Amino acid sequence: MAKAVDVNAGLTNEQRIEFLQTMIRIRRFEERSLRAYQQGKIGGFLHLYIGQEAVAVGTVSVMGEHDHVITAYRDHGHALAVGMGMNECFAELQGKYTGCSKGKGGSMHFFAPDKNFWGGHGIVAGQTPLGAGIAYALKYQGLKGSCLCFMGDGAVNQGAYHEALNLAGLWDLPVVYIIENNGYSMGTSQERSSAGELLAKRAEGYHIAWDVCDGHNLEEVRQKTAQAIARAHDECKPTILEIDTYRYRGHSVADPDKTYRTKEEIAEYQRTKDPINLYKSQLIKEGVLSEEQAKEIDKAARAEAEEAAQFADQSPYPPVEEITRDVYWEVDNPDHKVSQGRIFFEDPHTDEG
Amino acid sequence: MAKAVDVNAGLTNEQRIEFLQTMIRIRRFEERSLRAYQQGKIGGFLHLYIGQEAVAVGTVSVMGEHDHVITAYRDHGHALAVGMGMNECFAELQGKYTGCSKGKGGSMHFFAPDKNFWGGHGIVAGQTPLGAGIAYALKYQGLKGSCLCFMGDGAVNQGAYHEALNLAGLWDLPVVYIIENNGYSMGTSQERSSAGELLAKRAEGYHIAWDVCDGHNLEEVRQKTAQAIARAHDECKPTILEIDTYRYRGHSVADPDKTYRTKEEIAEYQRTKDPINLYKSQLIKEGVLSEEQAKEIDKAARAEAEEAAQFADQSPYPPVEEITRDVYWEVDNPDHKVSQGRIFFEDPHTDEG
Amino acid sequence: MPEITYRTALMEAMAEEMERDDKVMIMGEEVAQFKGSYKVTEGLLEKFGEKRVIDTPISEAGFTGLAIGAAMMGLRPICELMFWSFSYVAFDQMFNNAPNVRYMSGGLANVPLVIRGPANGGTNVGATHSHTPENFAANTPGLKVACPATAYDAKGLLKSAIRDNDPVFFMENTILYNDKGEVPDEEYLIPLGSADVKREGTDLTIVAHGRAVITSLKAAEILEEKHNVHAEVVDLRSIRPLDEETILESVRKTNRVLLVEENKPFCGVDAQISHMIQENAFDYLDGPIKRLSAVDAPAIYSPPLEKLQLPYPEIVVTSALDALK
Amino acid sequence: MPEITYRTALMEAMAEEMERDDKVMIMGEEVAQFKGSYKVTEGLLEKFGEKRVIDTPISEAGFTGLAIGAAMMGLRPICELMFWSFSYVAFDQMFNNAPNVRYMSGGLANVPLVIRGPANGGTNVGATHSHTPENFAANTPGLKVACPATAYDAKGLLKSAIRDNDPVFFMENTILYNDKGEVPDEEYLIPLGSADVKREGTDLTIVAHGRAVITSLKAAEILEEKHNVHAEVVDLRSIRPLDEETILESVRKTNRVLLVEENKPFCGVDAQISHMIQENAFDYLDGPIKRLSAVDAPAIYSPPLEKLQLPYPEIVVTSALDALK
Ligand SMILES: Cc1ncc(C[n+]2csc(CCOP(=O)(O)OP(=O)(O)O)c2C)c(N)n1
Ligand SMILES: Cc1ncc(C[n+]2csc(CCOP(=O)(O)OP(=O)(O)O)c2C)c(N)n1
Ligand SMILES: [Mg+2]
Ligand SMILES: [Mg+2]
Repeated sequence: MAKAVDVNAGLTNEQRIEFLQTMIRIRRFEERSLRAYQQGKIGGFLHLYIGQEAVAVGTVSVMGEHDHVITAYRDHGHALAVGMGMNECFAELQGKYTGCSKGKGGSMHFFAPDKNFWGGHGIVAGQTPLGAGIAYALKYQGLKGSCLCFMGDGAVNQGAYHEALNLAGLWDLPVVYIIENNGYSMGTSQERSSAGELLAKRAEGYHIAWDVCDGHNLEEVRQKTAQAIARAHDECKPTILEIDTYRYRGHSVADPDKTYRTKEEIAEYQRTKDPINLYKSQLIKEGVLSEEQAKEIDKAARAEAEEAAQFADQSPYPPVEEITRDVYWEVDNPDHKVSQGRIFFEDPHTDEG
Repeated sequence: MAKAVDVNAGLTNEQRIEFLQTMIRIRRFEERSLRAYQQGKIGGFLHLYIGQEAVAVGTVSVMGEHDHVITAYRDHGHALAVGMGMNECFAELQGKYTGCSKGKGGSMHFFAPDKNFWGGHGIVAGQTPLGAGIAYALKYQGLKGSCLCFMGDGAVNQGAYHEALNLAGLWDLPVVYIIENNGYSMGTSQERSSAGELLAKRAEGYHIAWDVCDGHNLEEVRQKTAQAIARAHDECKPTILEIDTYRYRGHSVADPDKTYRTKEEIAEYQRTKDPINLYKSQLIKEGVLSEEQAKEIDKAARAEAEEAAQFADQSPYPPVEEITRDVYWEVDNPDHKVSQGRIFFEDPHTDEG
Repeated sequence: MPEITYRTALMEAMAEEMERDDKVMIMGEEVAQFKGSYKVTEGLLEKFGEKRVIDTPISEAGFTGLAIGAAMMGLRPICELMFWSFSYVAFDQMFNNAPNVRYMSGGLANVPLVIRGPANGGTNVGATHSHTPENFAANTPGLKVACPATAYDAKGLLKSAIRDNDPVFFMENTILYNDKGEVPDEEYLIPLGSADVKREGTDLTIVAHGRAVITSLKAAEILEEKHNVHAEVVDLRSIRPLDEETILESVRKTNRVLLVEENKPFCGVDAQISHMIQENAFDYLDGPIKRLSAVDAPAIYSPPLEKLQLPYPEIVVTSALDALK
Repeated sequence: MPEITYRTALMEAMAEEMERDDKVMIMGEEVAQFKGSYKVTEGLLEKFGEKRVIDTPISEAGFTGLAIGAAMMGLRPICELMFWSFSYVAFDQMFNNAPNVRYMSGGLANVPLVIRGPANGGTNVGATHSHTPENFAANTPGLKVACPATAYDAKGLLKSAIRDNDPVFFMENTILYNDKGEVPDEEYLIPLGSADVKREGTDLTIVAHGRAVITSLKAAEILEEKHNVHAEVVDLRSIRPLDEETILESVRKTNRVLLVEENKPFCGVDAQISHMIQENAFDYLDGPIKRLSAVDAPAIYSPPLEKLQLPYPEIVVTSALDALK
């Protein structure tokens, strides 16, 4: 069995404060984005991560140079955790040209390959074979790395995930499937969607190692993720890590969130399990942080989010020609064009004039 | 746990002889069809079941009125076991109008809904959700029945199977997935295609009961299948039953069968594990059958297969109009036509004259 | 006549058919307790109970395949897809098993199945969620496809689809769900395969389906008001079967054609309609058949750009004038 | 020039590109130890080893999706599908992820991927195994599609496809694998998007792709010998990008058109070609564009009937004469 040293033992105060800060930044970013949505500035879906922050921050904080991330549509937390800026993220939400994906992907499709972040993917479990492929490429190139592939509890019942698991188990791929189990897929509780109990335990059918983890506890998330990454690095083997967590908001902002859980259930989680409160209290109790500092962090995060919202507002939309850019590599790189003929088959905008 | 009585205890001699006879009939049918293939009378694929006969005969022999069958493309054994005639089957192989599917389905697509036999399906694991659906319909209608859904060892790595398993486990569907594990999917051994060891054990991830079974032993196949059917009838619950078996011939007749296993391996199975020889010897040893009778049965099976081959030869091909029949129910039932407009978009045969 | 929404019309069609035939049931993600992601199935769980209104896991291949098996056994399932884009994860079940079982069995097994849900872009949900595969379905013999544009058509067509003994792929549009239209109290059916002339005209035939019909009707008004052009708008309603005669009749009258659809252009439904018209009414055409489709790129997220990617009234007008040149 | 088979031409294209770039690797069912179900990859395992020639489980969604992820990271995978029909179980990965990742990331991620294998009917493998989804691929912006008809084209196009930085769907034909043709010893590339006039003529343009090209060439001979009709045969070679100019040039010369393809007619590639021609060469057409496709029904098993379901030389001749009326 792969063993990771205690990754929390040597942490400096600064590091621990930074984890808290990142969680708070994520939450303030999302709260601000919710407002922008309500103001009609964001189209389509907006899936908030509020309540789940310790998962993204904890997992990403133990990544090294050759460790990569891919996730589903609930991707803002991971994006900020890997170091993407609030500006490019907020602008993306509003479909602005300054967005990380030039406004073409929206909330569900943040990307930052330069930060080893391979997106935001909207089709449930559609990213799970891609995650195996990222791990495959690392192994092929002889790199000691891993891919953290995030997914929801509802995603485990898609065929693509099963196929990916078998490939990961069969070929010893350094991929870590992280099931962020927030108890619900839209309005369907885990019991109503998945046979069996522990979702991670399905790993046994593929001879894959697995573990479960309290997702409200940032340092536990770090430790269990580090173990999985060590297994990937040292033994080149996959892991399924099921992390219990909870989302406070509806599935997406449009979800009235009334049919499938009680207000009391949500309140109870907020009161007793909030990952930010828990970690903040711990740091204060351990004397790492003062109440005053905590307030400063929060204030700065709010200001940063507000600034990002302004940035998004003031940014331009992409020019209309962008509709047909980024479809084909060679169209965007005409100097390297290798094919001939017609690539696009209709463009009413060119007819317009 | 569902318990089935010993289904072999009360068997009459006639019944036991009939099982043997059905296995022999299947084998002679297939040997004869191989000849027809070599003579160029059969197109496409021909996947022979030779060596696996005890699985189809054993499982089907314990079916009752509301028990149904669906299987993959290696379907001749199941077809004859459920009571389809050699004539309609042989004619189907040759694409004749007298075939069970009018020559439209071929070897991979035998059908006999009147015998609770829902086909023959060519896409690996494509039938596995359908099998869950048959079971679903039985349950919906309040019938005490089951669906035996057959599949190969290679099929377990398709996404559709995984999704079907979760539905079966979640909704308590009376379906029995029977994995006919003949060790290979085409040229790929189980170890090279499936992570994990016992394929049936993946059932645990879905809280589904499972068992393994020696597929060379007809009466064991009967007993284990009866247990699974009892679980379906009495508890309305699914089972995965992995039956070890072996095919002597290549994957399909066109497979040269040289790259992935040794001649010795095949010979060893034929010598020590042949389901027909084993059962014949047992019946002779137990005084149920004489050598003489066994020879008679074999002779009759050969003659029946030969006759079926003749029948197929002498049967006509479908008329050309059949190409556009059986596509839409209402086209074939013009008195009940409910829609208007054009259904078929081009028919060069009508343009021809 | 009472006015109800497109959404309610669909719900009523299902409720009436479930009332009429207890073999009809509906399954899909969030169709029961959540009342449907777009609330189309609201009220059905209360009326028909858990046995007939079933929430599924996120397993489109699993539950559509299950429905095919159940249909072979005589049930008449309606599957709701949250988006038609998710047919892609169930493609083999839907586009291989559903259309071929009848054929390969020589007519021994049938698949009386409806799969329905929204198929549209225009709601800023991005490239992977905005597919409109009516052309893929229509390319596949064994399948039928309907794309209603109004509440009246939605109800009448869906009732026909549920009674049909073949698999019918029923494609709705989230942008239309709130649109109101007159729907009679009495029962009615609209047969698949009957196009509807939604507006009469003499100068130009505009053929469309789904929301493109509504866009085209708006364009026809502008054409009349601003350009004195009298456009006839033919709503296909179903793509397969296809009412070729109504299209051709209109073309023989107007001699000019614009085809409008929200799908991507290459091999879209309108490519086929174009070929059909020129083959059958070659001598009636005074100029080339023109088409207007979505701009040929993945659906862009950016809201103001996505609006321009899909046909909108003003560009339909421009294209119509072009077709009249 | 040496004559080699279409199969060997494909193998050589892969071998040469694997030699050239160690990021190129191939995965699929039975491609390594079994040498490919149709022996197209014969010899590659021996030459390049297990790391670069990989047998997969029967998990098309899994391994094509894995290849997309690997391609995003800079590998250049070639996936073999045993049949293109099996793209249906991998549809979401192939038709949703592969084409859209570049777009949704605003150009930050690329998918240099080739998926290849046979897409054809005519070998009596039945309805579920005979799909030819080049129209589905061409309908999908972000994808490219090629369908070579000869050994020469197969090699030159596949080499271009492997070097292409976008996903290319490469559709072969089991019936052509044994066909021999001249292929030079020296390296050459055929760019995607360049059609090839395989036979010159003056009376009629026949446009085809894949095996329909071979059928059309045979028909052209009969037309010349028996009917004194000089048909020009244009081989599209790739569907997207499409060489519209070569098609139109031919049509402007002959003024008569027959489009031949082995796919089902409704929304097939030729529906699009038909529209494109009439839109761009309306005044050059002396009669309606005619099409000949597979008879619009699932592929029938019965061998003599399946022959009649697909275009064969005599019926191409009949259709050509019809197009000349
Ligand atoms: C294949 C597919 N089916 C359905 C959907 C619609 N959908 C989006 S998110 C979602 C629920 C997913 O729940 P879960 O996996 O638990 O993730 P969470 O939203 O809780 O993060 C559904 C059904 C989809 N995007 N893709
Ligand atoms: C989705 C899909 N992929 C590939 C194939 C081609 N194929 C047909 S049978 C087969 C092997 C199946 O092996 P197994 O499930 O063990 O069954 P067996 O042939 O041993 O009975 C393959 C790869 C197919 N028919 N469907
Ligand atoms: Mg969840
Ligand atoms: Mg096998």
